[in-house]
This record gives sequence, structure tokens and C-alpha cells, in this order.
Amino acid sequence: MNDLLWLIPALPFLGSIILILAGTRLSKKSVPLIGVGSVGVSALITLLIGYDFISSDTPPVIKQVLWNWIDVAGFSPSIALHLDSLSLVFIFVITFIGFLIHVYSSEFMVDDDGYARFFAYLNLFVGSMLILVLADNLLLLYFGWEGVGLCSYLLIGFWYQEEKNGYAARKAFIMTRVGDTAMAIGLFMIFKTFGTLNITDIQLQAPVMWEIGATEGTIIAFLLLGGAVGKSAQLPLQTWLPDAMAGPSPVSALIHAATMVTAGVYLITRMHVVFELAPTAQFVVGVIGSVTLLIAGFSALTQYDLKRVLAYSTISQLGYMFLALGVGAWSAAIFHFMIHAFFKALLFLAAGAVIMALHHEHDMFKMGGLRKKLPVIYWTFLIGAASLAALPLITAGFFSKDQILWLAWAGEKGNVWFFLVALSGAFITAVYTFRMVFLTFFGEEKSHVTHIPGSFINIPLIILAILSTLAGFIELPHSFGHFQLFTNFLNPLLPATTLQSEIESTEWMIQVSAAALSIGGTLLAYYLYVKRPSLHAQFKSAVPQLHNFLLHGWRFDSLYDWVFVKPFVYLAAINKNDFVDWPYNALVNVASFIHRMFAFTQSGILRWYLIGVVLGAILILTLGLML
Amino acid sequence: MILSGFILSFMIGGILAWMAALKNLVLARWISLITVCFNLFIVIILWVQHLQGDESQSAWILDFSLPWIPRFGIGFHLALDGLSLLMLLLTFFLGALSVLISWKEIQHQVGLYHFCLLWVLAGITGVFLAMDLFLFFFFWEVMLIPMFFLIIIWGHENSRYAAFKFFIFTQASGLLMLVAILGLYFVHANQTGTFTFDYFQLLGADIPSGAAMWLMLGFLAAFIVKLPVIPFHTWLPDAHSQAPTAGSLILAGLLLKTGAYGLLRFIVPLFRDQAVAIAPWAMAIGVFGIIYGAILAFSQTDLKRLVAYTSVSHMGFIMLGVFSFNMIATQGVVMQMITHGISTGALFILAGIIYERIHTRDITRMGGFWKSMPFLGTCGLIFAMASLGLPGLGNFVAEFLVLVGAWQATHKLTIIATIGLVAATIYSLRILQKVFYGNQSATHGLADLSFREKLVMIVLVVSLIWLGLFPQPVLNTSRPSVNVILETTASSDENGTRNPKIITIKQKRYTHE
Amino acid sequence: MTTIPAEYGLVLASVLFMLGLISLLIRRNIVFMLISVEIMLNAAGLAFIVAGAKWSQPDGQVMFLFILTMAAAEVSVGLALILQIYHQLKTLNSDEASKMKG
Amino acid sequence: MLIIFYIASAVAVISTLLVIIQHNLVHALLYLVVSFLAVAMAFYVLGAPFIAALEVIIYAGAIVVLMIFVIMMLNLRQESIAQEKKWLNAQIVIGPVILVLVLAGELIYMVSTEASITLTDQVIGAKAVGMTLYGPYVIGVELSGILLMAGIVGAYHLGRQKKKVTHRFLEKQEE
Repeated sequence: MNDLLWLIPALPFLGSIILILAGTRLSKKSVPLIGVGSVGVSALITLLIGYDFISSDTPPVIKQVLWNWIDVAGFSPSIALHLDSLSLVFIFVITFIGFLIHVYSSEFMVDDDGYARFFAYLNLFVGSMLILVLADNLLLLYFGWEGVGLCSYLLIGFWYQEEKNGYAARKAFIMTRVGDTAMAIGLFMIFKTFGTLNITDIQLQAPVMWEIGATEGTIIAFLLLGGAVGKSAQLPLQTWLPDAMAGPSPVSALIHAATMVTAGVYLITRMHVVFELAPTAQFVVGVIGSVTLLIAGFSALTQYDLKRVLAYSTISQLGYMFLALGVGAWSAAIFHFMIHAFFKALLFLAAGAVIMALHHEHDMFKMGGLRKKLPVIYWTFLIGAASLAALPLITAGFFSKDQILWLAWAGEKGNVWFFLVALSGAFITAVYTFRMVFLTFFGEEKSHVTHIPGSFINIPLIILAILSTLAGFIELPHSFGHFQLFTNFLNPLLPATTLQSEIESTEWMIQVSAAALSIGGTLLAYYLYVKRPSLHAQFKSAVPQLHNFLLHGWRFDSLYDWVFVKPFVYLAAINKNDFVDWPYNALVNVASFIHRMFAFTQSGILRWYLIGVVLGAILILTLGLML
Repeated sequence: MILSGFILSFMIGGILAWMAALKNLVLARWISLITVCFNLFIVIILWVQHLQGDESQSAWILDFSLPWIPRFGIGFHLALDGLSLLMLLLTFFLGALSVLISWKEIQHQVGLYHFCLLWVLAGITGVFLAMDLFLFFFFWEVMLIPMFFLIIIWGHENSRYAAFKFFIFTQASGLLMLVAILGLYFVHANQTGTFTFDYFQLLGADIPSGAAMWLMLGFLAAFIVKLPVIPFHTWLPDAHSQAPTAGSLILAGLLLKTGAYGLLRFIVPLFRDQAVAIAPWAMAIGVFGIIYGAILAFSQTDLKRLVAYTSVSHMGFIMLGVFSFNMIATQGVVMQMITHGISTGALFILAGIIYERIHTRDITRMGGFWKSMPFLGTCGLIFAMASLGLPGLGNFVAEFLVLVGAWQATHKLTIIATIGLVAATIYSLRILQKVFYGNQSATHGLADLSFREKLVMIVLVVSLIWLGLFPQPVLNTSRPSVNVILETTASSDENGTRNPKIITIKQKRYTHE
Repeated sequence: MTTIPAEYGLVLASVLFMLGLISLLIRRNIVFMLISVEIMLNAAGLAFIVAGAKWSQPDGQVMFLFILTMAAAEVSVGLALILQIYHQLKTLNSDEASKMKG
Repeated sequence: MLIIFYIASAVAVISTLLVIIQHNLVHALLYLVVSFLAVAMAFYVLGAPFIAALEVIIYAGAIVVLMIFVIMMLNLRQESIAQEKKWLNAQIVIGPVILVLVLAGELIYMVSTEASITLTDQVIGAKAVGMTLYGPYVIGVELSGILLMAGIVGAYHLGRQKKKVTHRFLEKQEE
């Protein structure tokens, strides 16, 4: 069974190749058959392998070397897959949610001209993402890493006829590429240090070669962090994600919520040995996470566009994951990743359905009252939103977020600031989440529903809604059942977080305060947007600068525009004709000037030449006489 | 015998094609296509045989030597090693493509065109095979003159300017190389008493270091102008943008590679100490070229000019890699020569195909071509991705190897070079954005690709992906040659000269079972 | 006093040559210019004869013969050219025949 | 002898001067004949009777006759003389004359500063010339032959009266 591992990424690739080559010739029925089928079979194999994996006594590590990629003077990364518990969680999420989103897309995109193209890209993405998480060495990981970047680019710019989609896609690719460059340099350093890029070898060698806080290790950790920050849209490379919403909604769900953006989390978790040896870098991970969490949360409060709210919310939730990584709560981060994948995919898909139903209306303030018209979507969206807002006990989001809050407070590397930021983040999350719900589904109807989603849209939503609720119960806190299936599953690979001493007794207090804040946030949203709808407009007009500041994501775009884009474009524009050519042109001009001078003497008039001859003769004779 | 056969067959094929064109244009095209394909076939057989052969054999696969002008010690000496073999593969491969893509594009003076094309290929083949410096210089000039005519006769609106600029730059630098070759010849004769231009004998020459520096600069001049390296690159955008499609393909794909080949074949083995001495400067201008070329590429509006500047940028990696003096970087350089030839050639073909349809190279007048030409769009996407170094495509392997190797030699420059990857992303995506995204501009009668064009595109795409996923055969082929090239550098290490930084990667494999 | 000083002969040759040169410079008519060239050639020939007489050798005369040959060939080609120019330009003005200007 | 040389010299200089100031081509040619004859006289005095004969036959005879033929073919009219008068004015003459006088001054200065040598009155006859010509200078004779051949062919080619003589600088190429 384990020999089939290679099929998991291979099948989506195969599907993609078939769709690219034969896309235009296939019928509308066979396209989803290939596109959805390939990912479906992958998901099935994942389940089978996962079953084997869980049912074996000692968790195996499956390695599969496919072929030798490059072998030069000791630099010998292979195309090899490596499956352990961490990868298993990821491939499960990728294939399973991927499959659901493919099913959803088969209806959602059916009227689009680029139906086959869409599935080709989506399959390519799933394949690359699987390579990323299954990679045995960092170079192959980098392969998948760039591959998903490419697919993200292609899918954001999927509707290529709108020029701004292309720009958004380009922005996403370039910004993530900035991070990737840092990561590539990290790879060079790692190779120089260890002589290999094999992840397992690095994990074994790193503690031997470095002591805690070694400079080299810290630099490498920072460089890897650079890559992670780019991919996961964290400060300072977060601005591409809101613009990435230009892509179709399933893309936002799959790539920009559930899977690709969590690649950074995966990378840091994968290389956690390095980060543990570099406490400074790890602390910075936490700081980045917490700052991003707040910034994105505030921005989400002011957005009009339904999908942009979700985008900022994604950034914010990724901030939570980074915070967890920063305090060494590895499994908590992965747990939150999984739950987040469920509910955020759900929210995006539901939002996509809403937007489709309202004929591409994105503005929440033009929606309203959809509760009755779209009941399935309303209920699933509500469940997702509850999970995002972490309403206590009934939602999965509560359990995953609670774990992070607790470890930010109680973990050895946690501190009160991290905790306070996370806690206030939870409040903001609740406010913007239910602002979204109330604006969209409550109040009076403002837009006409043109399209009622069918069962291919509804079924994935319902499955995800169930998962968003029930998945939380596999991991229950100490004070509440103490049932840690997930952590134990990951435990041999990811060490448990050591807690500060004598602090366990306070856990219930944290849970209560978190629960209170999320409920409080919900109520505040209810008050502002249902009870007194005029109030928020008053806020807006009271501090318009602040509102705009937040609306534009803290003006990071303008900042980058001024600092990087404008100088670059200016530099390029003034040098369009290449300064280096000037000296050569000057040389040419001198030569042609001399040419013109001599050409002038060649007047074509015979007597001129004769005068020249005579003058020359005089000159020579005079010289002869003088000398 | 086979080796001279390659060159002769091109020369004879060229003349035949010229004569055939007097009667029948199609026949001329077929003659040149068959000539190139036949040679390609032979060299592929050679390669397959070599790959199956014994690993431990000498680096030299074939050797062919005839006296030519014995009183001056000039011989007709051709030899093939792994590096030359790869270069020949690339030459014949791109040669076949260049015949194919000019099938429809060239409609006047077809015979002369194919004559020039095949003679350029003959010259390039000769450059990659010649092991006699005089012969090398001879072929260096042979490839120059037909190229000049290719640009000036079949070029675009400003072709005279471009052709003369190309000719003057390369010719002037070539003459410096001639001076250096003669200098080397006499220095060697002074010491040993034998007058010879033979590469293998000159390799052993013990040149006084003062003279060696000047001689090396002479060689270097020719190679870095051809490569080209900032600030000698300005002929390239003009020549590339004005040449016909096949001309651009050969310029970018092959002529630039002769410069890189020269660096590897002559500069490093012949003048090892001097090369080591100038390495920091050489790497610095290489890296500067990476960034500078990328910025310029970004600002261009002429599609072919844009691609030309990307060449400048990519060739910086070659400078960086060659002067890092280690196995990884040098192997990366070999890969870069091949993959850059294919990917940039592909972009030029793309530009040519678009030009055939809308008669402009101005990207501000393009847009939205994905709709009417989805096949071209997909190919363009892959080529642009190759150009920005996406893993899974050949260029990534090349650039990554160069950078990993260069990291062993210099940290700062490697970091800057890596930032060049971001710049590469910016310009590559700009191509896609301007050409394929957006609303379709105007109502051009844009047909998607014909079968012939599709064939060319598919071959290019497949070879790029193949190089990206299975680069090992190529690396294995070049390994013995690179070893030979680097051994001479390593030997200088023992003499106590400056450390050329040969890296032996310690293989510390911990078994974790 | 029957012999002639050599410099007298040379001075005569110089004067004739200079007269030819003046004519060449001041005349615009191509036929006149051709005549001037003949005068100058003749003067040069005279110088050769003087030199030959000075050394009592026939070589000077041989040189004159060559000059003569050359002058004959030159005048025939030159006259043919003049004919052509007159046909093309309908004038003998050498200034008009300035199409070769750079 | 010296007297004869002086007279011949004077005639040569004066007639040449007259050649260059004539407006009428035919008159100029007549003075040219006089000049050549005078120079032939000088040759004779200088001991080169064979060359004197050749001067009379070829210069004064053949070449001048050739010119006259050409002038006939040109079919010049009266107004060409007026044209010549207009062209030949003092303004134009003065510059070249000054230049040439400088040159002449230098030349004559050089000639006259040499130590004076009187020539022998030995006559070098046709035989000696012929012996030398076909002895050491035979290759020159061959080359002269080729030159004359080229001259004839060239003159024939150039002199042909075509409907329109095409020259890429003078006229547009006609197919």
C-alpha cells in the first residue's frame, strides 16, 4: 500500500497534463471527471495510507526515492518522498479539502470558458502542494514551493481579460518570490553547513553542530522565516493576499485559505529543530505572528468586500499559527491549521456561492437578508463563522484557538504580551466575523438572488460544516476532558511544549475569558449591525482617515509603492535606452563627425583637389627645404 | 572523421541549398533541414553511446587531426569531449529549429539565407570542436560573417545599424583574441622551441605571469564581448531585436554560448592563476550584469529587446559560475548554457510568431492573446517560467547549481545574484502580463499555431521540462570535461598561489535508523 | 661655349611645369585641363631628358618614352571621358561634374 | 648651341603662356603645337634627336590631332568662347598663381642652389635608346604595351555613343 505513495502527487499532475493537452477538445462532462477524479483518487489513496499509518504500532516513516534528480560533487538531492505524521496531516487536508473544492468547482465554474484550464491549474496546484509537503529534501520542497506559487499566480489571474487580475496575480507572485529568495539563500547556507539538503539529515545534524543560539543557525532560521513569511502572507509581505481575492472563490478557498498560505507554517514546523536552536528567530516568528494578527484583524473590520474580509481574516488566523510556532506550540499550530482549513474553506466556498447567487456582487453593504433565500448557505456559513469566531464548546475553532491562547500564556517561551495580543485578536475576530454574517444574511434584502446553488455546491459545504464543528473534539484541553489525539499523533515528531511551572491551574480562567470575549464580540457586532445599523456609519464618518487607513490595510501598499516599486520603475524608465550605450554612441558620433569633415573636403570639384595637391606639394617642399 | 564531417556537411549543405533555391525554394528548405537533422541524429547516437560507455574513460571521446599549415605549426585538429558534445547537441537542436521557424518567415533570397544559416552553424560547430587555436580563431570568424549577413539582409527596420554594431564589437574583440593567440604562440615557442597552435601543447606552456595577464585579457575580451558582460553588452539588444527569428535564436542560443565555452575551455585551463586573480572582479561584473540586465529588461517595450536583456541577465550567472572554480558552479554553468539556449531561444521564437501575426514587436500594442492563441499562451507561460527559474524546468537546475557553487566562493555576491531571481520574476511576468493578459487589443486575425509551429513549441517545452526533471545525463556527460578543466585550477593550489577555493563537500551522512 | 648648364634645362622644365599647373588650376574647361596635364607631362619629360644628358645615359630618354606612352593612353581615355561628360552634362565645366562629392 | 636653347626656351615658355590664356580651344591647341615644337628643339639641343622626333610626331602630331578631333565632335559654338571669357577672370587667376609661384620659387631655388654642371654635348642616338629600351627596360615596354591596350579598350568602351549611358551616380538605373 505504501508503495502507492508516489501516486498521490502523480495523479493530480497527470490530470493536469491531460487537461492542458486535451483541454479544449474534452466535453464539459469529462473535464470535471478527470479534474475531480484525479484528486479524488489521490484522496482515497491518502485515506488508505493514512489508515495503514495509524493502525501500525510504531508510526512508520515511509520513504520513497523516485529518481536521482541532481548529483554533482556531493550536491545530490533526489526526487524522493517522505511521509511521516506531519506530512500525513497535510496531505490529508490537501487531498480531502482539495477534493471537496474540486467538486464544488465542477458546478461553480461550469459556465466559464476556461473550464478545462481551471481544473488543469487546480490539479497542478494540488500536485505541487503535495510535493511540497511530501518532499524528502529541501530542494524538492522548494520545487513544490515555487510550483504552488506559480499555480497561485495562474489562478489569481485566471480571468485574464481583466487587467487588474493580472496585476494582482503578479503582485502575489513577486512578493512571495521575495520571501523565496531569502529561503533560497537559506538553502545555500544549509548546504554549505551540512553538505546535504535532506531534511532528516539536517534535523539529526543540527543539534550536533550548533549550540542553542549559534549565529549560523540563527541566520538560517531567519532566512527560512523569510520564505515562510512570504508564502504565508505575514508581515511585512502580507499585502498580496487581499488582492489575491481577484481569483475565483474556490481558488481563494483552496490556495489562499486552506493550503498554500499555510506552507510557511509547514516549513517552520518541518524545520522546528533549527528554530529551537535559534531562540531569537523563534521569538521573531511569534512577534511577526502577533503583530500580523492584530493588523489584519483591524483591517478586516472595515472592509466592504466579503472576500477581502475573509482574506484579512486568513492573514490574521495565520498570525495565530505563527504565534503558536513562536512559542513552540508546534502541534497546536498544526491543529489550528487543520481546523482553519476546514472552516475557512467553508467560508470562502459559501461566500463564493453568495457572490455567484448575487451575480458577482462583492460588496457586503449591498447584500442582506439572504437568510431566507439561501438557507443551506446561511447555515453552513454561520457554522463556519462561529468556528472562526471561536464560539465556545460547540465549534472546532474554539478548541484550536484556545490551545494557542493557553500556550501563549503558559508555554515556556510564551509571555503575557503574546497572550494579550492573542486574546484581543479573538475579540476582534468575533466582531468582524459576525459583522460579515449580519451584513450578508440579516437585515433587508438589497440585491436580487439570480442563481440558486445546486447540490455539487451544497454537499461540500455541508461536509465542511460538519468537520468545522466536530473536528475540534479530537483534541480537548486539560481542563475539559484532556483528550489529545492530535498532539499524540504528532508527538514523536513534534515535541510537546514545555509549560512554565505552576501555571496549569489557571487554564480554565483563560478559557472563560476567551469564551467571554468571543461572545462579547458577537454581541457587539449584533448591536452595531442589526440593532443600531446607523451607528457604524457614524463611526465611519467620525474618523474617516482611520477608516481609510484600515480599509487599505494600514497603507502598506502605498509604503511599498513609494519605497520599492516607484524607484524601481523610475530607475528602469530613465535607463530604458541603456546608459552603457552612451560611450559607444559618443564614439560613433566622433567617428561620424570626422567622417563628415573629411566628406566635406571631397566636394567633387576637381580644382579643389588640385589645390590640395599643390598645397601638399608646397608643404612637402617647404619641409624639405627647412630640414 | 565524424567531426570534420559535421562541419563539411554544413558547408556543403549550405552550397547545395543555395543552388537548389535557384530551381525550387521548398527543396532548399528541405535540404538544410535534412542536413541539420542528420547531424543531430549522428550526435545523438554519439551521446547515447557515450552515456552507455565506461565511466572511467578519458575525457576525450573523439579526436581528429590533420596537418594544415605545418611550417607554422597549424593543424586541423578537432576533438570532442563531453562539453563539446553537449554544445554540439544544442547547436544541432537549435539549428534544426531555426530552419523550421524560418520556413514561412523567409520569403526572399531563400537560398542565400539557408546558405548563411548553415555556414553559421558550421562555424559554431567548428568553434566547439577546434583544438588548435588558429583553427579556433578561423571558425570564430566563420560564424561571424554569415551572421552579419543574416542580420543585415533579413533583419527588421534598423538592421544595418544592428548588424554593423554586432560586427564591430565582435570583430574588434576577436582581433584582440588573435593578438593574444599569437602572443601565446610565441611565448610558448620561446620556451620550448616548437612553434605550435595546438591546444594540448599550449596547455603545458609556462607563461611568465606578467605576459599571462595580458594574454588572458586578450582572450577574455573576445569571450566577454560575445557572452556578453556589462559593459560590452550593448550590441546584443540591437542585434537580437533586429535579426530575423532564426537569427535571434542562433545569436542567443549559440553565439553567446561560444563565449561561455571559451571561458571554460581556454581562460580557466590556460591562465588559471590569472583567472583566479581576476575572479572577484569577474564575478562582481557578472552579478552586476544580472541585476542591470533585469532592470533594463523590465523597462523595454520591444519584446525582442526585452528578451535580449534577459540574456544579459542570465549570462551574468555564467560569469559568476565560471569564476567560482568549483564543480557545482561549473556544472551549473554548463547547464545554464544549454537551458538558456533553449529557453531564451524559445522566447525569441515566441516573439517571432507574434511578429508574423501582428507585425509589431511593441508589447504595448499586444494584450489578451491568450484568448485567441491559448496554445501559444501556455507555451509562453512555460518559457517565461523557465526564464524566471521555476523549479521543474531546466533553468532552475542551472541557476541553483551556479548559486550553490558560488555560495562556496562568495557570500555577498551570491546574495545579490539571488535577488536577481526576484528581478527575473518581475520582467518575466511583465511579458505574460502585457502579451497574454488583459483585453485583446485590436482585431487582429490571430490564428493559433500551425502544425509546424506547434511542433517547434512542443519540442522546446518537452526539452525544458526534461532538463528540469532529469538533468543527470547532461551533468554526467560534462563531468569528465569539467573535472579536467578544474584539475588544472586545483593544481595551482599546491603551488601556493591564491586559493581558488576548490570545495570538497564533506559527506557526513548520518543514518537515523 | 657649346654646352648648356644643366640647371637651365631644369629651370625650363620647372617653368613649363608651373605654367601647366597654373592652367590646370585656373581653367574650368575640362579640355583645357587635359591640355594642361599634357604640358605638365611634357615638362616632366624634359626634366628626364636633361637628367639623361647630364649623365650621358639613354635611361632618361627611355623614361621619356614611358611618359609618352602614358600620356598617349591618358589622353585617349581622358578624351573619351570628356565626350561622355559632355553628353551627360551638356557642359565642359569641371565644377558641374561634382556628383562624386562625399 | 646655347643661343638656340635660349630661343627654344623662350618660344616654349611664351607659347605655353599663350596656351593657358586663350579663350578659344583651337587657338590654344595651335599654340600648344608651337610649344611642343619648341620643346622638341630643346631636346635636340640637349642631345636627344630621337626624342625630339618623337615629340614632334606624337605630341605635336598625334595627341594634338586627337584633341582637335574631339573638339570637332564636341561641336562647340561661339558662346563657349564667351563662357571661357567669363570663367577666366582675375579673381580666379590670382590665388592659384600665387600658390604656384611659391611652389615655383621653391623649385627653382632648389635647382639653382645645386652646384652648376654643364652638360656634355654628346649625342645619344636612337640606337643607344633602343638598346637600353629592349635591354634592362624590356619589362617596362611590356607594361607600356598593356597600358596602351587598356587605354584603347577603355577609350573605346567609354567613347561608345549609347542612347543613354547609365551610371549609378549620374542617373537612375534603367532596366
